[in-house]
Amino acid sequence: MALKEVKPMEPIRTHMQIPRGELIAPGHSACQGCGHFVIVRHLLKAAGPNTIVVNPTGCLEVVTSVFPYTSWRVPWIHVAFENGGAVASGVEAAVKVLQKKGVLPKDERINVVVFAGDGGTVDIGFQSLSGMLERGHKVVYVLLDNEAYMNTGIQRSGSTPFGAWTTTTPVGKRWKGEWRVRKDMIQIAVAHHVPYAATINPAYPVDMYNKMVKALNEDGPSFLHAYSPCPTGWRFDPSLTIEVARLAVQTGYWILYEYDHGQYKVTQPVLKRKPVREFVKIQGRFRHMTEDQIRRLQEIIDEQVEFINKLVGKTVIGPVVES
Amino acid sequence: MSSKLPGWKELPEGAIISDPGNSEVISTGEWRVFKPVIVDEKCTRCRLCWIYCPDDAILEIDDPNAKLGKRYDVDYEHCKGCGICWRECPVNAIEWVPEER
Amino acid sequence: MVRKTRKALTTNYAVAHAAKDSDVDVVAAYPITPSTPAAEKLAEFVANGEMDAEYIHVESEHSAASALVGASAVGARAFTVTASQGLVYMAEVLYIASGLRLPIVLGVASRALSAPLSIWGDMHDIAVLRDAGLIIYFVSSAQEAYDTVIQAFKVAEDPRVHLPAIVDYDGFVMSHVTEPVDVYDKEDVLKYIPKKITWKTLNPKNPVSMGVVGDPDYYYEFKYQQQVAMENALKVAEEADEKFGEMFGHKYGVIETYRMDDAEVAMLAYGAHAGTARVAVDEARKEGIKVGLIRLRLWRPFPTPHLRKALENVSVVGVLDRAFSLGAPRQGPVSLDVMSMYASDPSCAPKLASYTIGIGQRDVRVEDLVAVAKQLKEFSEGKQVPDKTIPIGLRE
Amino acid sequence: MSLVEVRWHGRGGQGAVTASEIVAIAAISEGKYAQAFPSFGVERRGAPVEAYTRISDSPIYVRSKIYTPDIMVVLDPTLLEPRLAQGLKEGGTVIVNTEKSPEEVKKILNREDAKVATVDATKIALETLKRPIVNTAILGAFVKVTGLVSLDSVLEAVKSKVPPRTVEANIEAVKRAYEEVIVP
Repeated sequence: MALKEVKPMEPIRTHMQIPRGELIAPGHSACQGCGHFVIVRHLLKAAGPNTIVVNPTGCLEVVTSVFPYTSWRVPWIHVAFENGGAVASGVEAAVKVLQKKGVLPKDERINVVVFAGDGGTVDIGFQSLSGMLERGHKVVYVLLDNEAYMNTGIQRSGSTPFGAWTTTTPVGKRWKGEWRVRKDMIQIAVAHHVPYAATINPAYPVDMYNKMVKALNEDGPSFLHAYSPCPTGWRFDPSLTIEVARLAVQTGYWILYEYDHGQYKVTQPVLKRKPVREFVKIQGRFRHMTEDQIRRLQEIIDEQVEFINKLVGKTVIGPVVES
Repeated sequence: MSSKLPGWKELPEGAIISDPGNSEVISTGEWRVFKPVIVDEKCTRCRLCWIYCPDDAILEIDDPNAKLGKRYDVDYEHCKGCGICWRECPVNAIEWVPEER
Repeated sequence: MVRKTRKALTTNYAVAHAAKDSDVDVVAAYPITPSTPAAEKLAEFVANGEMDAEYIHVESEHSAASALVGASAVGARAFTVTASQGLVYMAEVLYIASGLRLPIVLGVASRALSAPLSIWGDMHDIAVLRDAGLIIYFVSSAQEAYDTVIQAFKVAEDPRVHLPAIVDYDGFVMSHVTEPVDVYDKEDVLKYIPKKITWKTLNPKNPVSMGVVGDPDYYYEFKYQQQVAMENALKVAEEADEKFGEMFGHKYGVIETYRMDDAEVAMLAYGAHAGTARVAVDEARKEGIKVGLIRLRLWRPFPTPHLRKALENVSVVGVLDRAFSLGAPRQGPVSLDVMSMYASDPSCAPKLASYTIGIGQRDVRVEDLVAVAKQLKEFSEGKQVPDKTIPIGLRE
Repeated sequence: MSLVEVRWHGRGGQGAVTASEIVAIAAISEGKYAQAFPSFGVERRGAPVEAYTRISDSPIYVRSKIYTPDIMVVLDPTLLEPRLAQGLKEGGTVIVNTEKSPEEVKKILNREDAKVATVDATKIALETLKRPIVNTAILGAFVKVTGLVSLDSVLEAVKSKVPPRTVEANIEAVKRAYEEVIVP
């Protein structure tokens, strides 16, 4: 039962091996039940203390760094909203050259990790991310996706899903929440010829941890797209954060898969999918949705499932089965 | 209001904080309306409450006298009372009780 | 004395040479006219192994500045070149670089701002950065540009300062002009600016948090610290120049004066056209006009005491600005500074005539500035100085 | 030597800008002060271009374009017209790439006062470089006519500015023009 904890950057078999040491301290002012911290805690454990974190503007940044307090136990920098990729590029380049010149220890691995939100990644930070991925900097870029601009109070982003209410896609006489289909960031990352890209989800900590380990061990940029439920913005009880995250996987809304040097693999097969209705009904942001809208959302998910099944060459995500 | 705060000469250049993780001195326990209470007898040491806590507020304590050599407790200084641990506990070993102050 | 090698270089190339000889660790650059040849030359140095640096081919100027903030935050000596829209695009990040107190150095080949589109030189771009908390040098020759990049690292990295710095040179009129430049050996340059990380850096051995939130209880104090650092920079810049003179034989001062000893009126110029103004002073003197020249070399911090002293015996000063401060009480940015320099004691102020020259690279000829000198004389004899800028070379 | 100002006239692609730089580089290598710069336009192949060189024994401060040159160099005979020589100082020098005689050029320019030297740089370029890039050839004429810089320092400067595989042909072009230029 008492399995030995692993060292940073080594894979684990069960969640019992996750190291105890916390590299992000409590006392931060994130909302109750914030998904970001379940993710960041474990990814930092996987990376270990020899890690520099770049954190563009967003919830994570604001709630961890109000002077004179910081929650970070690793070196951490925030510069602006739209330049996480560029700042990380500079950090990585500087580490490289200073190690070469002997200013920093030559044989000590220093990880560079970006934690950015969906605004800072899929929208305003998109160009800077693209540059970083394309130039091949050895950086792990983690997108903490809570599907809207939560830091400024729930405005839609390019990652807001079909149907979702936000303050800028309100439910009115003409608009009924978001009506477009979100960007596919994994495919965008893959189009940059990165060696490794994967989706992660805090309800699946071992999968999440091991993908981070893989990403860290890549000799080049890697991209992790983390699903991060937001009780405040999605309008659900904070105790349901992990439940919502799990339902996202069980409905096929969030497919856990990876792209590893040209090979796609679904890491969490779902043989019988739950209908998306079950995911929708526990979140206030979808409360207004009509049957037609829910049907449309189900179609979007079905298309995505088909796309992923095609990528992996077999049916690993199965059909919807009503319970 | 700010008479006790340090003046510009005393503050670090560039607002750079050199005391890593010092936010742990901030108590977020008062955010709670309900609080989790771990019932040790029921606890199977599955560790999921510790895994899923966003606030490092589940303490995993080595204790040779405890079942399997360790036990779990709540850091009430930092627990914000989100209830994830209570909701996720597979054996209902966490009670969810109204906060009394 | 140090070893010098004379080369024929444009100012763009001189600036690139200075970065190489300063052993810059990280360059992140994005091409923009007229600074592009400097970015190309830096790439050539790195490609040939003449410069041991990481060259980041960023996808925008915004990312150039951002990458340099990241690099400098780790402790690298960081450098870039840009101009015009590129500098303005960087502006957001440069404010942050200053707030984070990172000693990045930039070469700026000043160019006009759109619209209409102009690839040609003036100083509307640098004027945007005036209040950003960066040290700003104006240089007037390729040699001075080379020397000043090296000096800028000295000042920026000084623990009393820790601010980013810009070495500004006129697009085309300097950036593309081949001139003689003495370059020095890297070893000698590094004796002047040793590689020593004097600022707080991101290092796992001693984790710091950089770029935190400053709420209303704190923000004010940190901004004030930057202001104090700026004030310190004036003295540090003088010291750096002094020491540079001792080592390399070139000394400039934070302002330079020419024939001011017996001057009754003065022109105040900066950048390339200060050279043309100097020739104009000689020409005007031949016609009996007792005019002198003050060349502003350091714009930020503004060398108020030096300028007050230089101007104490003149009755009129004509400030030759290369940008409009649109809608301001005087329409040139340096004119505004000169005006406010006397706000606490207007009794010792000379009359101020604000001129705009070389906008969008309208050529500035010696005779244009001789005419200015003549006009300044008329002002000194009682003619009313207009409130508005006096545009030189503008068609009615 | 007090300040000497040279204005170069050519077409985009002929190398007027490079020629102006080579003269400056040569002068600087001799310990003189010099400036060289193009007319800062958007240069297009075939379009008329100007470039400028200033040489002096003392530091050069003026930064304007050159309006009253001491010397004009015309790299393309089709540019010859009276307007071109406006501003040329009284008794100034004009060096032209042309088959025409100095006298004929003076007439076209309507400047009897000018000292005109001619050289068929196009022919020399075609024979040495096999391409009508006349800038190095005209430099030979420039050295011979003006004596502002030595042939040796110009040849050294040429080596630093032309592609390595064309060095020999370019040097040949300079030397031939140096010999063949018709000096007034």
